[in-house]
Amino acid sequence: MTEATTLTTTAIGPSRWNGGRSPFKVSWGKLMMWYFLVGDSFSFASFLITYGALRFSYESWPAPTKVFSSFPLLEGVKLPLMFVSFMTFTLIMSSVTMVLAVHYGNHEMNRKKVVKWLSLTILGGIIFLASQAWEWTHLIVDEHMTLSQNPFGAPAFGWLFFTITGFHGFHVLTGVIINCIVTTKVARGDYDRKGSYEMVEKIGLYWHFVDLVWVFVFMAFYLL
Amino acid sequence: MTTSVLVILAIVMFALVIFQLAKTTEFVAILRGEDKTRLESDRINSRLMVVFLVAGMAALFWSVAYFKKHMILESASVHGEWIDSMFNVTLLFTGVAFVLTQIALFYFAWRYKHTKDRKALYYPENNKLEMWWTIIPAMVLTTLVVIGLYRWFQITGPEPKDSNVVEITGKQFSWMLRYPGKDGKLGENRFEYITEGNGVGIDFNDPRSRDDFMPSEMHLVVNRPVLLRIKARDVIHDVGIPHFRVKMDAVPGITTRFWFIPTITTEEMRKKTGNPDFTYEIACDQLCGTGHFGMKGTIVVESQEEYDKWTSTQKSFYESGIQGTAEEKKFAEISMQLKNAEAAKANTTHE
Amino acid sequence: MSDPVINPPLNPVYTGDTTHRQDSTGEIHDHGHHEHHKDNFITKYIFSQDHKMIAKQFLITGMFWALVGGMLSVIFRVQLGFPNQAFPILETIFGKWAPGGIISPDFYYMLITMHGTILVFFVLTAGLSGTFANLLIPLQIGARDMASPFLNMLSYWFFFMASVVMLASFFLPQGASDVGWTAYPPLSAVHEASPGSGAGMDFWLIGMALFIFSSLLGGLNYITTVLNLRTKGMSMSKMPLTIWALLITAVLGLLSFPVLLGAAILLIFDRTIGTSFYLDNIFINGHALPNDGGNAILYQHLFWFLGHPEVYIVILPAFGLVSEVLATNARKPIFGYRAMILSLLAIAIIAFVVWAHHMFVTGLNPFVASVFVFLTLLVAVPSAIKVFNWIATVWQGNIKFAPAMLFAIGFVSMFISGGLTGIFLGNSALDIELHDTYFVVAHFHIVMGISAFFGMFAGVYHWFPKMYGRLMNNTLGYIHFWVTMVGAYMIFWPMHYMGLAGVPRRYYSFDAFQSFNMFGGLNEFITMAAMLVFFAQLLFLINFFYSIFYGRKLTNENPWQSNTLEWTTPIKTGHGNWPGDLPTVYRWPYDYSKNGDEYIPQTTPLREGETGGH
Amino acid sequence: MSNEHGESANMVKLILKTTLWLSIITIVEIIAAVLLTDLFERNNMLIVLNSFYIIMSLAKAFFIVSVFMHLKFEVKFLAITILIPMTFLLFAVVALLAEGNSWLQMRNY
Repeated sequence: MTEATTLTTTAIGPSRWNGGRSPFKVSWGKLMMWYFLVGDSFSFASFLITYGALRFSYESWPAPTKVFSSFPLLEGVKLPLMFVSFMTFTLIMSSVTMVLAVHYGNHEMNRKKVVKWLSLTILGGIIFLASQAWEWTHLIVDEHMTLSQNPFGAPAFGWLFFTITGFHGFHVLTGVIINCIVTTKVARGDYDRKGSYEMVEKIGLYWHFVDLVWVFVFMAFYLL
Repeated sequence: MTTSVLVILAIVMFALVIFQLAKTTEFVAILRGEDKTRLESDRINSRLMVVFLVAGMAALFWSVAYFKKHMILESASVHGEWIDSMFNVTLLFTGVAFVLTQIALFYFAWRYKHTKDRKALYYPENNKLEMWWTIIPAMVLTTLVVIGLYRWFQITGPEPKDSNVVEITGKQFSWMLRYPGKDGKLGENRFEYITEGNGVGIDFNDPRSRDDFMPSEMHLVVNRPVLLRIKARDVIHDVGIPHFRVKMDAVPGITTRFWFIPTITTEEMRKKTGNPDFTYEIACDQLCGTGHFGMKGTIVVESQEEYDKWTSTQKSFYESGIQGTAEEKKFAEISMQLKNAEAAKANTTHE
Repeated sequence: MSDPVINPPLNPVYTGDTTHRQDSTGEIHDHGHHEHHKDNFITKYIFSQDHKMIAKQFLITGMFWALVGGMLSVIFRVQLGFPNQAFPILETIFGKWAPGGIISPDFYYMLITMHGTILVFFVLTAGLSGTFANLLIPLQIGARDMASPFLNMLSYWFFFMASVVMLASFFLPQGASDVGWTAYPPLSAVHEASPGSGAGMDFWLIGMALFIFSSLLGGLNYITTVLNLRTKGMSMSKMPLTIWALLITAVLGLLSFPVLLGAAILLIFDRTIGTSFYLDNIFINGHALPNDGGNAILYQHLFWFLGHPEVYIVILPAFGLVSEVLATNARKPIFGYRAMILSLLAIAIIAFVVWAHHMFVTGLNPFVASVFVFLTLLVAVPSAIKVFNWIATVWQGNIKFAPAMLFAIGFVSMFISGGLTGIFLGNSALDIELHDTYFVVAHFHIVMGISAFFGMFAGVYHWFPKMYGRLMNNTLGYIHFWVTMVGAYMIFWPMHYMGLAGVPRRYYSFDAFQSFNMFGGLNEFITMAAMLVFFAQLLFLINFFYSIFYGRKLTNENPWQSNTLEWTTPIKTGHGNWPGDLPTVYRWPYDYSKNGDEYIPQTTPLREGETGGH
Repeated sequence: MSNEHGESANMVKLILKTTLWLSIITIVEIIAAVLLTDLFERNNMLIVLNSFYIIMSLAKAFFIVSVFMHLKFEVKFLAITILIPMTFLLFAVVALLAEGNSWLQMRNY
């Protein structure tokens, strides 16, 4: 831990900032991102808790294997949970590509590699969003599960599903947009000039958080 | 209009006068020397602290004595007595804490005002002391929690077996009552059956519902437990009966409950209070719209004989309000629709 | 969000700590943002990124709202004090809302709703912690500014937008929201349930959402600043209690506001797109709604999961400010510094597990309720510790009665009075009697309304010299205090009596009920007292604004002879706070009357044989 | 932060290992959901299966947070400040589920 004292001895210019030390050895930006995610997890939690409470107030609940049994282009074939498995893997993989981007940014400051992995992450995000769009359309148009009615059983299932996956999808969408911006900046060499790829790490945290939330959304709607 | 302007002008003038006075004191202070002025205002303020304490305590006790007759509501139910005794116990503890801490605070403020010749005591910590004033409140509170929860579970526990049942449904902005009738059983009701004529959605297909009656006034038998089944059909309401210490929200979609045993008849209460018009009142205690403050119901507590006499004069709601009217047709239609819908649903789920 | 790192090798630990680039310029004049070229009017006063200016913006917006909120209460108190009495001027001002000079019920409910919303959120949350967190956090921990001045500015402007939306809602044809500040559905969810449930409620929800963003941005900034930007030597155990309180407040906000946002989003969906989270079996205005399968109590859970921590968000900053003011003016260290911090933490933790005590009679499961009773009464223990410690701080002190000190003492008195009645309400069986009566009104107005206001006043009087380099008029301060203190007790103390008699809150008139209509005289008295107190606040406003421009100039940078770091900055504090190096901290902030010195600033190095703490 | 090549390679290895675990858990979960739900439901043992899902999801969350989000490598106290608030959620979940259950008992009409 480099104490600030070493800085004060250099006296002039930049060393004017002679503060103490960060207890967590992280920059404020990363810390802020972490705490933002803590806060955001509470908003997701409020939705998932809503889901739990309402579900417990029903005698019966639609079986996920019945609701989610279709696959694009394979009409009439019952493939329970197969499509959502695909979605889940897309998201996990995009998380992996993101963590690799962060890794090559932090450890090697390797612009090309970072751009490559970030682009793959964006691709994963887009595939996920497209899949979700298909799933929603299918449920609404073909299965007639809407906000007010649900042929599979408890009406609450429908609106809870659309609200919570919608809120998650919104997070994915913002993540994709932010990723695009950061990727351009990486490609332009902004962070090389800055000498730090921390921005990639910060958006990485956000992206992983979106993945993390999906674990619980997935569990709530597709497994339990 | 003009008077209002005058009043406002007067207030503004008054504020200006105070303000000028204050500015003047500031100049005087500078002339006289700030330290001297500060010592003087310290003295005044520290004295005012004690004055406030003494006058405040006096006002407190006087006002309690003055309002005693208004604020102590005779409890007219069994659990009301429990609540009242709990209140007194809590008041004892908190009252002692209140008086001691307020006296200490204002007394110290007066006693330790700034003087030049004295230094404050450097006294940052005393673990033993702090431990004690953690433990003592904790013990007092544990006592209160134990008493409180014991009573809470009694009050919210299952109702006695011989309870009368009354259904009370809140709507904007009145209460609807339903009594079980001769068979002693309330008929089913269902949300889909609600119409203007059938306000609580009674299911007349259920034979138990045929003798249910819906009076405009609640009648209760003294010393006989009664269970309120509480419903709401539009927004949240709250059944509040201050004399019985009853309060429970009426929430659309669910049925809440509250049981209690009235112990004083309306007649006795009239004698006790010396008010010949005394009536038990039901108030809505949860904001339910702009008519909230007028959502009143009335209760009569009477002996078993009087109650029996009253019930015998009540006509069943079905016979008096539904049978043979357009309402009955409407009900039949809804019944039919529901049956069809259910059948259709059963078919689709079978697929 | 993240700006370029300048000279990272010189700043090895804090890669990213770049907002402090102003410190890296070497030229440290009044304004630090060398990239922002010169401060013009707009960057200095409007879109300022200087935490001190943002604090002033929060304070003045907060004061505006306090004035509006207070005025609303005076207007509806007129109806309660003088029911059915015509005041033609009301019709002149409010037109259709007060036909014949009598306030209409619609208007009355709109007034109480907006009074609650404004005072709880806009004044006591934004105005109190917004002001003092912004002002004091960088100054007292020895930082140049907040971690992210830009987000900090954004936080204010979100608040400003929320204010605009909320204010605009008053001018809607159907009026602002009138469903109570808690906005319980179905009343708030069903458009036809009440006049204000329509557009007024939409504005309310949008306003609240903007406000939540503001709080979150602010809170994130406060937390990271306190954790990451403390000056050398300013360890957590040397922070003033104000900073502790503000930090914990920010944490509470960060964790609870998102839940309110969740609740609000679900409510918006219920209102607009036909979901039924909070709606089930509703038959209104002669027709049934299609909504099915939700539960109205759910909203209450989500709301109070925020709502209860919100109470502490309101009161904790006041705890901090008062602790600081008491110690400074009693010339005595705060008693039990560590116990004060621990009790703050305990209160914060308990805050998250007691929310359902607002719902004992809402059909809450009795067993669940009993858990909440236990946890609720636990709060009383740390609160009691705090009170005893404050009293012990005054004991054997050498008290200077600056206006701030008067308000601090008033705060302790109010907090005792209001806190003790909480013990009644937290006990579920007793709550059956007292729930939703004037007893509750008295309780929360004293314990979080008046107390928090007193904390705020103490803060304003104490730190006014820091903000404007001038002093406020003491005499006016004294008058302000005594009138407010006496008046506030006169308003709220008698409400306990009404509550005991079962008089429900939120009643436009008590005419219909013979059980409640015997308090006419008392209501009149309360209304008069409320007006008196309101006018006393005008005195404060006059004092405040007059003193900004014409108050006596400060001659000494440390007018209260205080130990904390903000008083080591020059009287006219520029952006960047300290003209030279940041100060180094050697000791805790409460070395008053130690070893013969009246006060020892935190920047004084330890002497032989002294330890840094206490 | 070290730029050593070996450490970097180790990190990549750890990332891939974590990915593998996440995939395996997900596959197992889906297989269980598709094949075992009926069996467990018939025997009224659904709670076992559900507990399994919850534990597995928590395990996945642990992997994501500790490795992907790098929390394992941060100062421990940072991790603590992030995890402590989550315990409030735990309490809220228990309370609200109990409430949901009691609404079921109270649903009318």
